[in-house]
Amino acid sequence: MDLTCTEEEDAFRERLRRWLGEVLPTLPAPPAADDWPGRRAYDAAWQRRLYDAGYAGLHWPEDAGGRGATPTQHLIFLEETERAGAPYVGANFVGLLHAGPTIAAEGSDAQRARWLPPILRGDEIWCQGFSEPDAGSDLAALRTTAVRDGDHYVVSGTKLWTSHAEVADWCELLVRTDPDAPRHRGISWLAMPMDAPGVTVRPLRTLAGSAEFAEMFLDEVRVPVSHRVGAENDGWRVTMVTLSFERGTAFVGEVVACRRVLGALARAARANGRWDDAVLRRGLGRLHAEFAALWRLTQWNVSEAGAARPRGGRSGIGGVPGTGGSVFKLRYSQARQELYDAAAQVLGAGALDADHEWVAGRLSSLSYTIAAGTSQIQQNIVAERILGLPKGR
Amino acid sequence: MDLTCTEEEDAFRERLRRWLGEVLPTLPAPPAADDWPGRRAYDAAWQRRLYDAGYAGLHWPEDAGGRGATPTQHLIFLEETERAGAPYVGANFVGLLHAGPTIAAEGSDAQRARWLPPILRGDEIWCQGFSEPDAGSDLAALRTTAVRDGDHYVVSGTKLWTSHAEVADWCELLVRTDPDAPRHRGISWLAMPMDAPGVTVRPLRTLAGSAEFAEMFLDEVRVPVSHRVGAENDGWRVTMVTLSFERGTAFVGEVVACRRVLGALARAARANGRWDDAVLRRGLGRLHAEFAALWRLTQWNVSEAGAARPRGGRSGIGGVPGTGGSVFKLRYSQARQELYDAAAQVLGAGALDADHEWVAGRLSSLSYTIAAGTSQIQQNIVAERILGLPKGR
Amino acid sequence: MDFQLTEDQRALQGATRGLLAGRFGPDRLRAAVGDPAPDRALWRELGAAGFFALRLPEEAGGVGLGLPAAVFVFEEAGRALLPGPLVACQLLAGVVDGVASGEKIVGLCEGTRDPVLWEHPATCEELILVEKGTGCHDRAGRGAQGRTGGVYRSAADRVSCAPFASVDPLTPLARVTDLPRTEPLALDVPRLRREAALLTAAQQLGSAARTVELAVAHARRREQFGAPIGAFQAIKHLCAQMLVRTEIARCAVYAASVTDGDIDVTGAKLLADEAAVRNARDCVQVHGGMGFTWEAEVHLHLKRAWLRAECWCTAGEAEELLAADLIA
Amino acid sequence: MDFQLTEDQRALQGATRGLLAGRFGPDRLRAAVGDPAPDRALWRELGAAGFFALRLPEEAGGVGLGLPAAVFVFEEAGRALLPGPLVACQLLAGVVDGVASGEKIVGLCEGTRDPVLWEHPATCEELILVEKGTGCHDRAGRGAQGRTGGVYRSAADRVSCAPFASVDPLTPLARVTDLPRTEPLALDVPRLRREAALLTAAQQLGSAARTVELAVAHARRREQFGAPIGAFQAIKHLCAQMLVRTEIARCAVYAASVTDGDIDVTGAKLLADEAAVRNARDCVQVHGGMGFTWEAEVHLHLKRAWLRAECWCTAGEAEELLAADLIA
Repeated sequence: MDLTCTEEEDAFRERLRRWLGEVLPTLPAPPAADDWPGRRAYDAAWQRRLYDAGYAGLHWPEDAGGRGATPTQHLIFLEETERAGAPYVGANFVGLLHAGPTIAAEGSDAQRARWLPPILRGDEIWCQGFSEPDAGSDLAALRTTAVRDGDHYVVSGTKLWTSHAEVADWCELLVRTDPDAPRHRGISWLAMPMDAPGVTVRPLRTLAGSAEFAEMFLDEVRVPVSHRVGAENDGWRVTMVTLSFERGTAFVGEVVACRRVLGALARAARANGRWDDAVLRRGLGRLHAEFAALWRLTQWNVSEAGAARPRGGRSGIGGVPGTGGSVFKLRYSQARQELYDAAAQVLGAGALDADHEWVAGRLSSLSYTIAAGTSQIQQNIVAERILGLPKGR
Repeated sequence: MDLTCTEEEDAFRERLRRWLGEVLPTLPAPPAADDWPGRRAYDAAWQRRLYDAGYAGLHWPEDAGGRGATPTQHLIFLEETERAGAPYVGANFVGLLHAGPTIAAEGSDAQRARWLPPILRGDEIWCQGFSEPDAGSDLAALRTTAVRDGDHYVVSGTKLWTSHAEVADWCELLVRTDPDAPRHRGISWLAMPMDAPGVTVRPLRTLAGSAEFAEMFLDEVRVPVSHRVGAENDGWRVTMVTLSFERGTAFVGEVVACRRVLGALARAARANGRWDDAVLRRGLGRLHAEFAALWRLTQWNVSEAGAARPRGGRSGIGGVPGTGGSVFKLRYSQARQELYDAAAQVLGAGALDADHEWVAGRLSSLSYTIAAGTSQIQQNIVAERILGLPKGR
Repeated sequence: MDFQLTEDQRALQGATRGLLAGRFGPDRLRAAVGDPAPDRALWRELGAAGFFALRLPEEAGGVGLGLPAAVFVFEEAGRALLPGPLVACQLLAGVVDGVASGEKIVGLCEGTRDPVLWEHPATCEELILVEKGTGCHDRAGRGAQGRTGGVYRSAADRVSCAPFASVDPLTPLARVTDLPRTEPLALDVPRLRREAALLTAAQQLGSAARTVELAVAHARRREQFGAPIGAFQAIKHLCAQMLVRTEIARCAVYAASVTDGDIDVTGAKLLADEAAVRNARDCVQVHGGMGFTWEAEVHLHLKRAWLRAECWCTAGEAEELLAADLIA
Repeated sequence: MDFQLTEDQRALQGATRGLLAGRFGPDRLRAAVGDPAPDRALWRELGAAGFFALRLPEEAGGVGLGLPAAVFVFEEAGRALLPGPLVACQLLAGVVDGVASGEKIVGLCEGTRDPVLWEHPATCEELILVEKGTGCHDRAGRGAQGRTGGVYRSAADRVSCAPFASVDPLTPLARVTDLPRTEPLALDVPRLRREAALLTAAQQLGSAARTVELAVAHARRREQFGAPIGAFQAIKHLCAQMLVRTEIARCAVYAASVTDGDIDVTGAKLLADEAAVRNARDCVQVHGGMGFTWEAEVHLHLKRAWLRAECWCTAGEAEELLAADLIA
């Protein structure tokens, strides 16, 4: 067990810090929260900066256009960009964390060449078309159909929770290509251009008041068969590769951010006198231990992924994170909700102010035990896949 | 909604208080916790005193030898005896709260005449033979067999969690009389004499260190067919009547006792300085609200039972408590555990003293979410029978 | 003792539910999210139905009922998410002319909070400010001033305030920047606070009960993995605990309406706040992604529950009062 | 950075587990419940295996390993429920002659507790009393006395004490009635406290991990309603949360053993205490009635977890220290 950084890692961190120190002050002011085209442009420009500086696709293998960095370097990158207050991955999220890694792992050479470079450069934005009205936790129940017509699929159905759909160029889409096969066997993974005829997007407003998700209606959309990644009807396996990324290192920056918020809560409580409330104060102390441990768990998972990392080959984007991500997500999603409940205690009646960033944080924290696998589903995963309890009931 | 007592109820309370004030100082010192014959004698003597004073079987119908009191009078009785520090129902528990009511509701005239008076007088002690090693939460899985041989059943099997078995005269026993019937249909209810040949009792020590439960091994015990209450193979329904009593007013005295302990905790915390700990203090405040509400829920359930009370007939021992008892039990069992965890906070390192009554209370509180239907089972009951959620999974 | 609703009480409950269902159904609720100002016509109708005059003596043109009746009505209002300064209008009927009939709408705010928030500032014609009291209610009072002083009445346009973005779409708020002390009102402050807390708790109870219904209905309808999700224990047990919280709070609130005792009301507010907030959260969880949308009713319950929990005795205040009672 | 066990560390863990399984298996555990005095032969064997001399430099006849190694060994001791004053003997090896080799058994107790409790009083030949420190450990110390003073060594028969019925059958206790200050020992008190807290946390971690195993094994074996109870979500989710608590505590404890930082150790103790106590309770619940028997191993974990939670930094102390660090 070694928690110190190697010389190489220190040098990497130093170089990154220097670069962030130079580049961040030169960035324009971020766009308004509901200015989606503005946000796309802003996020894409930041991605281009990262690309030019050699930080795009840091942990992607070199043959996918990445930098082949170690998981620890990737962790350092996420930690330092968050600490420095760099822009979030934002609109590039699906491309960089879902679609890109999936194409890198499962795509043909032509597909990799077509789609990966624009993701890394920030030229093309992706969205995710997985969930459906009747396929949420039970993703394999998806019903969007893709019927073969010559060298095209004709796709019809409804997708839900498609983030950044309005500004995306591409959608990673799960469709049912064999309605007669067992549920998990008749699914395929397609890259669908968002400007194809028949695609209609309707923004979906969340309880937090924002509209970053959308419903997507597909009415006989023609998608070339060459846009299928992986074999026909093999989309479930391809998807599981993608989802396991979502449950991996995606939260590193957030844990760093939560620890910063925690410090700010303590200082705000001191300033407004609520620090004298021992119940609040001790609750913050407990959260301090909680988030410190979550950070250690992140380091543990990253080190484990590093150890398991294959020495080459296509699937090696930092090693596919395992079920340990479920343990992390279960505890983190709850701790995040507790953090923002503590923020409400610090604010008192001020917690009724919708314009306060901590109140917005409190509202959005509610989605953490739901999105990307509810806590109920995560507990099933931990119980069945890690503890070996029997399936069923 | 009326929370005041009627004149009649006030008079009843007054008379009871006067009697308790006279009789309690004359009682001998209670026996040691592990002196089971002594405890039997002590509990039986107390029951005889109640009988002589007209308080035995207060809420039993008059045709069963009871006093036909209203549920409210029964509530007052339980409240006042607990407040006055009267002896607990103790060894008379199964007879007065399970077996007796079952016999009163389901027994023949001869059976009522044979078994009810000795229960009311404290002459005969009953124990319960329901659970088995492989039939706990799933009581209907019980395997103890009863094979008809002339006018006897020959009973073999193993029973578990039989309280007061060593000092009991009778056992209310569930046996399988038809091994080929569906699980719930082949069960019968027998009154088994504990001195019958083939009955072996082995005390079972609990984590609280006490041995009030036992395992009971039955090896070809002959029980007269006339000792069966209810029809052959109808024992499951008969049992459900009994169990619903267990989940009804059985905890009234305990809630009163918990509120007394809560006050004592607060005073002890004031005395030892831990009252200055706001987390502890506010926790006690919260429990104050919790137990006050549990008391109100008890009053609610008792009033409801009173309203539903049939105007005569055999099944009318206070009305059979309904599923509302599950709501009570779920919250009460948890609140009781929180109460004794708070006691441990008040005691600090003193909470490691096994001789302290609050530490004993803490240990025994662990059984409350398990015994008489685990909290998991209770939640299923609430969800399925009250909320109407589908069975299954 | 008979701790069950009388037939009259049950009838009142049913009539109120019927009235609100007819006049403030799902469409009106959806419309209110965009425009939460109370509907004046509905307000007058509620006034005509005796909603605000419930507790006024019949001599004074009221209905002559007690606190329990008000609690049943407020429980229904909480269930229906009816917007408006309900507690203010209930407590000031008979004190401020025109409130009992629903002609006039007034606000009531606690000067002891930080910030001092005013519900429905654009709707209220007057604002009544309660200054006294360190926390919840205190029947003993602190001298004569504690019992009757510290309440001031001001015309709405005399109150200085700053905009405040309310987290609850159904309850616009303003921050009062300068406490107006225009016209003193001789009111029993501890009683005012106690009744405000109880009526707020009654709304929380109604909200808690409604979110159980919403969760159960969704769990029966929504299918995943080939079964209604309500067939899975994880969902079952969430719903069961929601019901337990509701029923515990119900007993506490109903009993406090009968005894009108400080400690009973304090405990009822604590348990009802917890039931409303935690039930709404669990209801979001049971609904999954669908509970996270603006269109779903459930976020309105959560946000209003948060708001009510900050009014008229917060959890921390309640726990301290209850603790103090243990050693009193 | 490589936050994974090295091969040597894994080997140490495996060897310790093997040693304890062989010398303190289920039968010995059962016997220890009746007679919890540490087995002198086993104690010497542990001494010979380097159990106590783990962190002493090789020049001093020790193994020359660091705090992480001690943590791995104590985790295994916690898992096996090994009785005896383990923390005392680990921390006083090299200070009191004969402890490192397992020839001598000493106790260590906190004079700042109320009551002051002494583990295994009949077994210890000496008692070392730590007086300083208001709560947990405090690296800064309070002057020179804070760093090195306030530790006293006494022969066991010089200590006045009263009987105390220990809740943990594996840890006899006595209440020290008169704090003996016979022979001052020059020890770094903040470090002593910090290491005692960390080694106690390591035992809690081992216990937490063991109760997950016990619960899972029971849930796979026990059938009710025609299926192993582990097939029901209610049981599954209890077990899943037990694992989550364990793994969070593991990361905190292991990291604290590497950094040896006050705040890291404090957080690790807090999380490990919680994991051990709550897991043991959930393990009882999963076992149902069978978990409530004296024969089941699980109550021993709960009682020892309660005991350890009261030692060397309680939850309340830890939370205050952690809170203070947030504004430091």
